[in-house]
Amino acid sequence: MAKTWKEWMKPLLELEELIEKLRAAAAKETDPVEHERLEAKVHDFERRRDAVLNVMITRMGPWEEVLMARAEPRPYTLDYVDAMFTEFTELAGDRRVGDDKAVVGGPARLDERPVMVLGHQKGRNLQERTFRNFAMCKPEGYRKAIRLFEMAERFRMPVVTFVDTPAADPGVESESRGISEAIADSMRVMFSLTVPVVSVVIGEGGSGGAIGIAAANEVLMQEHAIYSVIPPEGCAAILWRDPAKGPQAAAALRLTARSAGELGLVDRVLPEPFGGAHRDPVEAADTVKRAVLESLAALDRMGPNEVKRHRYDRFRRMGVYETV
Amino acid sequence: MAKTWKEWMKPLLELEELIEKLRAAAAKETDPVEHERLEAKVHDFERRRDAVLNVMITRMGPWEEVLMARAEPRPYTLDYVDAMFTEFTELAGDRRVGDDKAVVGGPARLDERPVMVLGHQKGRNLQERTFRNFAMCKPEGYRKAIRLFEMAERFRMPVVTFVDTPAADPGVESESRGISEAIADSMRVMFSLTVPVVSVVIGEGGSGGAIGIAAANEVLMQEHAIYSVIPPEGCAAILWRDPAKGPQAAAALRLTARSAGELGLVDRVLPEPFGGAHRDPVEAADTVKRAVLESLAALDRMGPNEVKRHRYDRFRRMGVYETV
Amino acid sequence: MSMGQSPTPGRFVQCANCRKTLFLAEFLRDLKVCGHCGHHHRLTWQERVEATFDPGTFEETDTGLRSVDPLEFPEYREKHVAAMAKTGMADSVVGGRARIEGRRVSVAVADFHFMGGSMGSVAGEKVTRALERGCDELMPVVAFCASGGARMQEGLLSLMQMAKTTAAVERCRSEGVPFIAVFTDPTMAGVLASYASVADVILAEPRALVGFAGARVSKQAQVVKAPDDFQTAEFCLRAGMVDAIVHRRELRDHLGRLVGALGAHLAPKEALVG
Amino acid sequence: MSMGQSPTPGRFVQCANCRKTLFLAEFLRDLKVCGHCGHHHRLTWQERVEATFDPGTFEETDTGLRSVDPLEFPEYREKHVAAMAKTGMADSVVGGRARIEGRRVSVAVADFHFMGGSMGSVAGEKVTRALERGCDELMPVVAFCASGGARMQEGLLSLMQMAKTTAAVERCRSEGVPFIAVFTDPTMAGVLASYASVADVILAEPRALVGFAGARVSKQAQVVKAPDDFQTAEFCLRAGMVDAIVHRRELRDHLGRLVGALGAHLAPKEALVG
Ligand SMILES: [Zn+2]
Ligand SMILES: [Zn+2]
Repeated sequence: MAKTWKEWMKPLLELEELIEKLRAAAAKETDPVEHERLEAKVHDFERRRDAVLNVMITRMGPWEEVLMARAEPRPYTLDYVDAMFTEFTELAGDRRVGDDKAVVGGPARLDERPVMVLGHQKGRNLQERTFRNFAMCKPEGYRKAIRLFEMAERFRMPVVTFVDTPAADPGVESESRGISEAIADSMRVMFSLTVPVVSVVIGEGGSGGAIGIAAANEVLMQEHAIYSVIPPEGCAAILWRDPAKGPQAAAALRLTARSAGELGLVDRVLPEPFGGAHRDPVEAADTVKRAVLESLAALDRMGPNEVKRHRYDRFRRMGVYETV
Repeated sequence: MAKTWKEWMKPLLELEELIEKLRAAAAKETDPVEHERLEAKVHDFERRRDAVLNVMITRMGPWEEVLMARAEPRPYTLDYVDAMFTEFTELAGDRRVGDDKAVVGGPARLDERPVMVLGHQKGRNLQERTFRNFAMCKPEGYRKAIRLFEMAERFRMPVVTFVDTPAADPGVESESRGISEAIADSMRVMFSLTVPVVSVVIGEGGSGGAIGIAAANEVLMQEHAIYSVIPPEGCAAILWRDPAKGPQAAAALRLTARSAGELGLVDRVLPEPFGGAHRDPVEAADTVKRAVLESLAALDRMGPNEVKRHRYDRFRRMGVYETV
Repeated sequence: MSMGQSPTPGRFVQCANCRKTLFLAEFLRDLKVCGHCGHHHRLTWQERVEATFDPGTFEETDTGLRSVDPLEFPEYREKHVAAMAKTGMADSVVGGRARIEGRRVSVAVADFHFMGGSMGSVAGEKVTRALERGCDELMPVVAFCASGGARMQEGLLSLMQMAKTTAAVERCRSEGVPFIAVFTDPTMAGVLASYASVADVILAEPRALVGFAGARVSKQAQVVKAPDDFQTAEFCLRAGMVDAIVHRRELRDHLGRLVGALGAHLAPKEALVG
Repeated sequence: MSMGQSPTPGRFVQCANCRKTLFLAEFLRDLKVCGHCGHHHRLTWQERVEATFDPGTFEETDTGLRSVDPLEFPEYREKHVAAMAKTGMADSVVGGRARIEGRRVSVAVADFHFMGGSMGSVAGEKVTRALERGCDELMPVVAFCASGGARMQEGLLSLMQMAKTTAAVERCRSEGVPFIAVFTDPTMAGVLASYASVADVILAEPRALVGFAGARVSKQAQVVKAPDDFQTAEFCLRAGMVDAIVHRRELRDHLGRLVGALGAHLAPKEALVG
């Protein structure tokens, strides 16, 4: 099976490349007959492209969902922030040791209303990815988040978080600055808030790294995002001593949005443009924005203590067991 | 003028050494006559010692107070903790980057009553001094303090702090981990507490390093402690470009306990055993303990919000200016 | 201490660390701490209860909770049944009430012998109930951690136990109920990154393994060289993450003092409750 | 910007950093930022007010406060009188009310030209009143910091201003009043280690000197090598101590957005107050 989104999407990407070339040729062509012939060819290949995409998307299994959630062209947090909010003003630093570029946040306006926005941030190219540490937060990232959450509480601003991380940073430095404590404390502070919190899983919901900023009143999840207690490759390595069995592990872990919805662990699964959010980022952001507004509208009907209680109760219910 | 307590006390220390030798000789002496002669000599030198001490102590100026506050044999925080409290259980760590040995703290019992105790800690010998970083706190020290203050608030424990530091640590590492923010935040958290806080300046009250844990409802100060916005040597270096003019600066800065009392910046000046706390640590601790108990008894009569308000008002009044 | 869980049969045992031979009777009297090298061997939950709480005061709660297999995860049922058979436990955590030096506490004890102490729905629920019991009955909460992390086989449900237990810790904070965690060997990953790390006071047993990621992953991930004691209790103490490393022999006394001082304010409320 | 405080007379000035010659008119229009190297020259408090707040909205408060010489400190009176004569100010901080992009704010502006912006009783009182005014009149507080630290000549009284101003910041926090500090060149020592560092949001001007101890002291104190930009705004940003470094030209807009978003919740209360 394909190991990356690009590998999986190869037939489609090749077709699209071809279409681009034909289109360029058509645009340059001065002979009307030849021009028409090329245009027809473009349309023909577009139909083929749509058919291929249709098959690929409708046949997506858990592993393809993993690849899609990790897809390079997928919109990232700052793309959604740009599309959904105005007046975003980034705040930096944990007031302790540094500013973690793997997470961005600050006040913004959602249809005029002040909110605190925060999310993991991936990079588009190698340089950006390195700068963002592949969206793997260090302790200072969670402590920046805590600072922003507490500010939101003081100034009665709802919080919106975007979740998109493979995992928290597992390095020696992170360990020695208390990555575990930072994740736990970020969750703890979220549970202390009396302002509404909505989280949206937009890509990879990678275990502790994800839940650290997702202890929300409502958790929304995009159709092609994943949410998992362990990366499928890691799970496969433990279970079958073979990281290559990621696809099997992905199936076993039930990490798709649909599964999370069925288990009642996310509140809404948000449809994406056909083929993935990157195929129409404007539409994708619009869907997310409407859903966030709806969630906030529902939470606005509660008083501050009720909001806090609602969040507690939401997570309190989680867990499947029987009583004998 | 003398630069250190030892240099200043040299005549006295020499006499005491001599007395010790004579005493040892007397104890070994078997001939009764010679024994009596030696004993008499001991008494004679003791009288001389007392006379010298009397002169030295009664003639103490601000600079001698500086030397006394820094005296090596002076009791330190853990000496007072041992003498005044029971069941002290040290807590370590800022849950961020480390445990600062320049400050110690934890729950203890003050006559059965649970309290949170915290203070700067100096070392007796070079090894200890290095271990304690000369009682100069790094950011992690103030953040440990914050953790303990917040714990005291949750569990309704009064806080007692002991102040004894030349200054906060001024190093590059401290700067890059936010020593200024740590000091300020520690004060800020102290002002948020609704449990009573009593601080005792037992040695050097060194500028920001001191006030960082001294935003208390009542501030007590031992007779021979000092409290200053800047070390006198530093002040002299700035004013007269001559650090050796520390004595003049000490006088100008009014850094003695008496001056602090007269300015209304400390609530009580606690008498020390004649010649300094180290000459009778038990009595010294007893005086401090009684004073702390009295302060707490007064604060106990207030409700939680009143306690917080009282602390605010205490510092709110500070400052001398005129209005035209 | 009972001899039920002795590591080897017979009158002698071998220290897992220094390999010296120890008298079994002495080893058990020393609470499974090696008399030669001081190595703290892992305890079963029963041994932990006996070593820590006032004799006869432990009362187990939430005994009826049973794990199910919500994801129908490969081999989960079989592994779970085997763990039950091996340990006699229903899952990796035991909850209850007990006394330490006369003082009432709510308790959660994890046992590494049950599927590596991993936290799934049942363990998460028991920890949460222990914390909520502390709030409801006005007593401090003590949790003994011993876990490799979240229980993979329950997928996202296990991840949510991190949030659920942490929420309960925040409830304790806001209600002034002290929570003390004891990190025993090992305290890792999803357990460390949730309720364990946000305890008011954290004690650790000497040389306990304590960390977020597997040491191999951590060391691979960065150029920074890991210290020799990386991911041990001692490393955590130095990093400011732990309040004290306490010898097992002194743990009861240490906990007693802390529970007494931090929980004293609950007593008047307790009197009101009855 | 007024030309009253121009650094040199005539039509040209020299940049203090790159030494390039600049047209005075251009220099002033650029808010004293060098057009060549971007160096942000220090502003007087009046220049700051003009550069930041909506024209004509600044209203000074607490104008009657005067420093005394409580310790009879050597040469303090003389220095103070000289500073007053030089700057036309009563002390190093000016308090007031103003508007930023239409929004009401309480303001404290420090001026380094007055005894190095040092904080004694009067400066401390004015900063405290600015913070309290924010609470009393339900408006965000903006402080421009420019100070070498506490004012030595008022001894322990100056140290107490650190606590007093910090107490007022805590009052703002507990009452939900946003406090934004702007670190300008320099923001040091007793000012940095009190109200300045506990602001909700901290902005800094490029290359502003920001630090606790004199750089010489810091570097002496430790073997760790200080980076080249040690104790600059850039260093602070990297160390997580500052939210953003903002060009003077963009400061008004940046502050306006922040004040608007963080202070919006005060508006309904404000309406109630009248
Ligand atoms: Zn051994
Ligand atoms: Zn220039």
